[in-house]
Amino acid sequence: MFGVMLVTFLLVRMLPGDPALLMLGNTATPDSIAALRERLGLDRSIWEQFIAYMGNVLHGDLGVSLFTSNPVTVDLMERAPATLELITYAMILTVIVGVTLAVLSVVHRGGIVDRFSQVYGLAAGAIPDFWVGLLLIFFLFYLAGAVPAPFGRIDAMVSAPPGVTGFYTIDSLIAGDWTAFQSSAGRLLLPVLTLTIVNAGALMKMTKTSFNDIWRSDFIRHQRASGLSQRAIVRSALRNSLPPVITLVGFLFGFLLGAAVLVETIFAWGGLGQYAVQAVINSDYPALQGFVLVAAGFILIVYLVVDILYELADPRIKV
Amino acid sequence: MASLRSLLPYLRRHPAALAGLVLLTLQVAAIVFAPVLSTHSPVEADPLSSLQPPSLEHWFGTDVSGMDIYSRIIHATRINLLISISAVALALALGVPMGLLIGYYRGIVSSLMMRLFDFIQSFPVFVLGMALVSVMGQEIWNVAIVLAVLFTPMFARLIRAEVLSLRERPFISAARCSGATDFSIMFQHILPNALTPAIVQVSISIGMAILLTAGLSFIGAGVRMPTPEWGLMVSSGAQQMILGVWWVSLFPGLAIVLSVLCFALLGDAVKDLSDPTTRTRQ
Amino acid sequence: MTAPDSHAPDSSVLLDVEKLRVAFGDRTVLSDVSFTLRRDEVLGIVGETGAGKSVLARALIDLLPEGGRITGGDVRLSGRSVPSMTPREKRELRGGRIALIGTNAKALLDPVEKVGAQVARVLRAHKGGSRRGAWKAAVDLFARVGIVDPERRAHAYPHELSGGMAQRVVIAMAMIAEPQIVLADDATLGLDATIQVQVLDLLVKRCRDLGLGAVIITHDLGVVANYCDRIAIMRDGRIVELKPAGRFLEKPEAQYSAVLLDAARVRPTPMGAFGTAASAPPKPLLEVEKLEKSFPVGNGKLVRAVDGISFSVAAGETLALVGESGSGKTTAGQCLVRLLDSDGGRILFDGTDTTTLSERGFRPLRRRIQMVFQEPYVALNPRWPVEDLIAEPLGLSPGMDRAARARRVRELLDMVRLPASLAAAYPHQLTAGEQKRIGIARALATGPDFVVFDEPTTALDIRVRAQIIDLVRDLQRDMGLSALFITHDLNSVRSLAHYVAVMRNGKIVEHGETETIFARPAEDYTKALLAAELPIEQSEAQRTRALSRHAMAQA
Amino acid sequence: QNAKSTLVVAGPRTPESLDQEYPPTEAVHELRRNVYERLLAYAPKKGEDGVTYEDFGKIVGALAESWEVGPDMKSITFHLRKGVKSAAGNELNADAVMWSFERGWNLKANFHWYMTQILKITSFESAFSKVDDYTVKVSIPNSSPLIERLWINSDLGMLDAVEIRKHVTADDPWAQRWLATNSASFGPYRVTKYSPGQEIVYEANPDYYRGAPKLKRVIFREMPTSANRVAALQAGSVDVAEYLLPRELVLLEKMPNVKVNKVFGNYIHRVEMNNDTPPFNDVRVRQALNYLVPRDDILKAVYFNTARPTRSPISEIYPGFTDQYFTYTTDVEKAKSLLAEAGFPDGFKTELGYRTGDQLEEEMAVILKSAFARAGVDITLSKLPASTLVERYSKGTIPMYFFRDMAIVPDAAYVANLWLNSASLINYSHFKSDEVDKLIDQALISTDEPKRLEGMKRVQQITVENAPWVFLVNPGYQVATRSNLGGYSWYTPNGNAWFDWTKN
Ligand SMILES: Nc1ncnc2c1ncn2[C@@H]1O[C@H](COP(=O)(O)OP(=O)(O)OP(=O)(O)O)[C@@H](O)[C@H]1O
Ligand SMILES: Nc1ncnc2c1ncn2[C@@H]1O[C@H](COP(=O)(O)OP(=O)(O)OP(=O)(O)O)[C@@H](O)[C@H]1O
Ligand SMILES: [Mg+2]
Ligand SMILES: [Mg+2]
Repeated sequence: MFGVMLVTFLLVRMLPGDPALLMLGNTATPDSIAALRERLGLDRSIWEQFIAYMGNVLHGDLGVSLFTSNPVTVDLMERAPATLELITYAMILTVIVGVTLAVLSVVHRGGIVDRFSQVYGLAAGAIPDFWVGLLLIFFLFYLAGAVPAPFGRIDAMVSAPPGVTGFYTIDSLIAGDWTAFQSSAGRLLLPVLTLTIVNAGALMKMTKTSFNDIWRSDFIRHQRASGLSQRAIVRSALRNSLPPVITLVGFLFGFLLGAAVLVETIFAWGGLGQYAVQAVINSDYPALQGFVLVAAGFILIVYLVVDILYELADPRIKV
Repeated sequence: MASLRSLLPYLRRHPAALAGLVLLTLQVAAIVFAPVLSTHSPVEADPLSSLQPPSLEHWFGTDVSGMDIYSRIIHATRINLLISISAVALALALGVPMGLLIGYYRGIVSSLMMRLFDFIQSFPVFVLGMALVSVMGQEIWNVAIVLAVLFTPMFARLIRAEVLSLRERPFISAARCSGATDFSIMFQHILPNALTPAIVQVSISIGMAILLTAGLSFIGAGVRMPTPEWGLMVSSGAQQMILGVWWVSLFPGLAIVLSVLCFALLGDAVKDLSDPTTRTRQ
Repeated sequence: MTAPDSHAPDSSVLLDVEKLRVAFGDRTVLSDVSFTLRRDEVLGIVGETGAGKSVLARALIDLLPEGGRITGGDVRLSGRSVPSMTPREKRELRGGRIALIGTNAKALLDPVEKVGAQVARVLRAHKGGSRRGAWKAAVDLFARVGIVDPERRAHAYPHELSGGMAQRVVIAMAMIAEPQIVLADDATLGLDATIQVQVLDLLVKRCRDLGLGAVIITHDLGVVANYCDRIAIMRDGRIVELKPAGRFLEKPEAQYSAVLLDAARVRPTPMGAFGTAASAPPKPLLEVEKLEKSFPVGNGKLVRAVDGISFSVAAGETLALVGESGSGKTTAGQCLVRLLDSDGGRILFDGTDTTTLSERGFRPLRRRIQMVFQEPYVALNPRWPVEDLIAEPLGLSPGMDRAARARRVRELLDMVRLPASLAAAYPHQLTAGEQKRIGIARALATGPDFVVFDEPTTALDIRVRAQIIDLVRDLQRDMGLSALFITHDLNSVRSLAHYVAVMRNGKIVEHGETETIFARPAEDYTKALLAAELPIEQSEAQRTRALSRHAMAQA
Repeated sequence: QNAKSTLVVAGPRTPESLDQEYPPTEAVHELRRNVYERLLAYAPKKGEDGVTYEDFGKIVGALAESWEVGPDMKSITFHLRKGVKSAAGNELNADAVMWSFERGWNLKANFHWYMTQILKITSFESAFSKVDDYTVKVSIPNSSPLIERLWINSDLGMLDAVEIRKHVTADDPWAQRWLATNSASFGPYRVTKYSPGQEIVYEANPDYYRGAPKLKRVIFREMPTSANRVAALQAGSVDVAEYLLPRELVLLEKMPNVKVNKVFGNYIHRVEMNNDTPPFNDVRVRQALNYLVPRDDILKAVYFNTARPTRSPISEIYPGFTDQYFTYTTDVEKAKSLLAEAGFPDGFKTELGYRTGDQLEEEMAVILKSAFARAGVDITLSKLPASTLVERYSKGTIPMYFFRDMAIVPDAAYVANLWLNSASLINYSHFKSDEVDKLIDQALISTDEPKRLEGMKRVQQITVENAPWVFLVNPGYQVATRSNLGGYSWYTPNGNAWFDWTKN
């Protein structure tokens, strides 16, 4: 984690653009620039800046965003639920779609699902997510008018439900606010669909590979020769392909966090991804540092959870 | 690798591989004959004919600056493939020797390198790419270098994993017994065997590179206007999409899809061809 | 067919196979296979790799691998045609009335499920009943198939079991639904001889006790001779001969059968007949003293793979190292050629202690000490053509030009009796026997003084095995090689080794001249090892049984 | 009821800070217009288009009920309105005003800049004094024609000192931390919720001195992409969409339930050249580029006639503006011969910077690239994050860049001083003409209005001839609303004043 901090700090610090100048804009005077630089600590040596930064991070202080003037921690906390809600639903849908297609296409090899999955598997990996998002907007919003306006997490006229989990859908249910629930669920539809369409293909392909290996393995054949029912065999094969699928899902989570950057931008989601893009565009060092740290931390946690689940799913790993 | 003669019947049996080859040919043609194939200048703005829908004059319509989308797509093939292929080539050139060395010699340096790779890879690729490109400046070569930096760990890890498993294989012991030196074990025995998965990965990576380049350009961290580049073109129509102007983003997006698809198909074919067990079973 | 009872539709016939044909695509792999199986009968099917044995077994339960179809003939179970059953009936048939036991039991078990549950699952699939009841039945059966501490073992996962134990679980799985017929397809392949005997004894005994019909498919004529009532010899998808075991062993009819039987019976020409006389003990070429090697296994523990062994081999002599799987034979051999660094003891080769040499210092000696690896295919770089593979060790003898090398490669091919045309082939284009020969040619390329042969004959077909033994014996004689001969196969030891050392758990438990040991084994372990070797003769019990059955059938 | 009195606004950006001393940005200008109240104001005047404008010729009191300008325009005395209450309920008095001055002076930002650069004040003590509880006097060293008008500037609002002082701490004597995210003034609204990057909510100040605002609550949502703002307006999920692209406005004008308010304001959008560095140190090169610009195409294809061509460095609506010296047409031949004279018969290569996310600049950049190419001038387009662009042009390391700005004081000399005086910090194009400098300096202290205007005419002539910029367009200001909104008004900082608006 120290490494993560050092590298992000250096990397982000190399971004071009003097934030002090930008903040002051056209009416800047040398005096005010100097004052602001001093306030932001930009006048000290890079090592001093880093050490100060380290100390702050350890206290949970990621600095103050140059743009929102808010502590980065606050900004990130505010935006994290948006991103988490998005990628959690995308994740769930992706896994359901991906695994179901994979299993169906392996079990009914050569069937319609199998053929569809082959085409889809190839295509899905080739489609840029931002393009899918745009097409969905065009078809479902512009042409069909089937979905609410594709930006933001909730209709501007509807007020957000009181925060409990930070997930609007869940919070609005907790609050019993049906309008808010409908609005936020409707808004989730397109971005979640975008992420699912793009990522379910890859998940399906990889699940298919591992499920296929298992499906053709000796012990499955033996189970068939022992007269077990198809259902029992599928269940057993699925249980065996769980460990690789868990690993994949872990990767996917990390990947979705990256994909969220583009998708959030398109759908004006106001989550971490969009925050990161704005941070880059505005040379907002602390914000970008904060984001990168949080992203890395998040992924580390996901991997940790994956390892634990993996162990639970595969008795061979236990020591 | 397959000789040419065995390639033809293979293609006949595998329409997907054939499709990949056709797409590749189309792209090569677009690269070589771009000036002949295009109907307009790819960078000439014609403000008065902006956002025209597809017509006989402008096959794929025009974008917001009145540039001909069809001609831009054709010319963009050069840029996109140039970036992607050189990025992957660079990554391959760096990653393969690295992977070979850290797989073969295990020590502190190797495990440090692995930590570094873990580290690079633990970031969302896209975010890292975005940050790196903005650090280095929006030049075509910088995009390629950044992509190479992102892909190098992938190749190095892939090769390392192969090396780790290969070095335990009996034929390596047998070679050592036959007096092979470390050098010849590494380069004559291990490398050729480890390369196959890397070559398959090359194809996939080119596809990934195309997608990443496009994504970077899409958020404005890639190449600069008015360079004909697919992602940039999609992005220039992104705003219009919600207002019903579909052609500006649709066509370059399709170009991306077809191009990535092409490399995916070729990758599958290469995997197929280089695996002796699947080949003999045909 | 020669069997007198082949046509009669009598009630004791469980399985009736008639002119069965199976094809993969347009390639026919089984043609006109016919036989019957009666209650309380054990039928052995023998044939070389690719003869169609496994396809036959699977055709019997109509569960062919993808792409395979029954193109003619019929399989009738108690008069009902199997291929025309409904899917549901087939499911009930499989495991319920005909159980199949395959090779490599560990791979047949679901790796993430407790073995007890797996067996119980099969019972419930056929007989229904409660989970708890099925579990109890499984545990009971575990006890009866010789699993000690069945309750605890039932809770184990497959990877926690040894190969033999796993094979017993699979047998229990096959037996639990009380089928009428058991098919065992190479069920004991890869198990140690001692274990193989235990497993087969158990399997056949249970079949006999319950009066089941059994089909034992194997490569090993010893197995059929000792366990089967009738023998079918298969070749290229046909049954070339089918008759009671005793009659077959006495007088095979088909020419192929005779060749097979001959090859399997390669009786050792005692070494004394051609080897250097063991009279005046010559100066040892290789001396091993208290050699030790351990491997760390997880949580800080050590496996003492080689635990202080000592032996010596004189010039022109061959020492055989025998012992069950995991006893440390390969490890010992690899220490000699410095593929592994030993942890203790000394290895004196021609007076030099190789354990103290650096890798670089040892390199000149490599020319003189070579090794032939256990598995032929994986020991060859799949991307190198044969000529490069054979030429590689020639790099150890400096100063050879291209032409000289090419000449030497041809010589070597000739020496291992391979056609020169194979020089350009790649390993995967060769048969296992050819691959083994390439391995031998590589080892001999530099004209070494000492060669470690690691299991040169295991995993080979009967005829190929005989050929390799012949080849090695000729080479020993012609070149005056000293060799360490590592093997499971006691038959070949007698043909090839002057001395035998018996290893167990990393230690040498018995050491002596080959004939002496075979004739008068001193240690119990050696005795057990020798007893597990199945002679290709019908045992006394088998013979009487066969006679009585024959009488019954006549009656 | 609720819907009638609540306004939902979609804009590209929430204000970066609520502090009066934060540098003025577009979002900040709007915030200040609604939250901070000034001492003086221009009288409102109804335009022919129904929009309320400022009458630059008539100043009225705001927080100051009346005022006197001293002889020679060297001092001004403000008599504060009595009974004015801040949003927090504190009363306006001389102490509040003095504290506002003191804070501004000490923080050395906006206030300080106006006082020192425009009014040339050098010492706080000698300039600002409290006369009595409701009277404050400002004295300046030299006479200034701006001494009255300056106080209308929206950067010079008066703070609710009582409220702000509650949040003063030892290390933050001016409560900068608190004021960055809170508001405290005498304006029509106060901020009740501030989530930068997401939204800001204004709540009416019932005690506002001009009466309680009709719209009780204004919710401003950040939607960075303009197309999204369009769609939101169309779908009725917002009432107002700010800063839309002209193309989108054309589309919206055709829609029922939506209307577009358009004014021609004070914005100038231009490409500045670094006049110091070759090839732009040659006036002929600068002129040549001006001859290459296809202004009509840009107006039609980019601005859809919501803009007018720039024909002077002074805003077209400000007193003193003249376009009589402007002669540049689209004339490639003329440009080529000028370039040839300057020694670039085959053109040259250079770089043009524009801001990330600015669609209009990107479109114009692409058009300019093609247009300049006609005379062999090859420009590389650099899309740069705003901060980088600012950094590069302020350091003079980029040869050409887009620049869009407005001067909020409607005075030609003030505008010229800002952009054309060689001493000005924001004269990034490094334009230098001794005559211009002299005329500006005179005009800044002269009180002879006709002479000032005469001088400014000359300034415009010299500037147009010297072409320090590539003159492009004056884009105007537009805001699209649902059609049930009325009362639109326009002020020089361009931000919308919600107080004036009505909703039916
Ligand atoms: N899935 C399959 N597809 C195509 N051909 C097959 C398949 N399985 C078996 N065969 C062919 O059928 C023939 C018989 O194979 P089978 O596995 O029955 O041999 P076997 O006698 O069991 O050999 P072994 O002793 O090696 O197990 C072989 O020629 C093999 O190539
Ligand atoms: N690289 C290794 N790491 C850990 N344990 C090892 C390793 N190689 C061998 N062993 C262990 O050392 C013991 C001896 O192995 P070895 O391969 O020498 O047996 P073997 O007698 O050759 O058996 P087989 O007849 O099966 O070839 C076994 O318990 C094995 O598990
Ligand atoms: Mg078989
Ligand atoms: Mg071994």
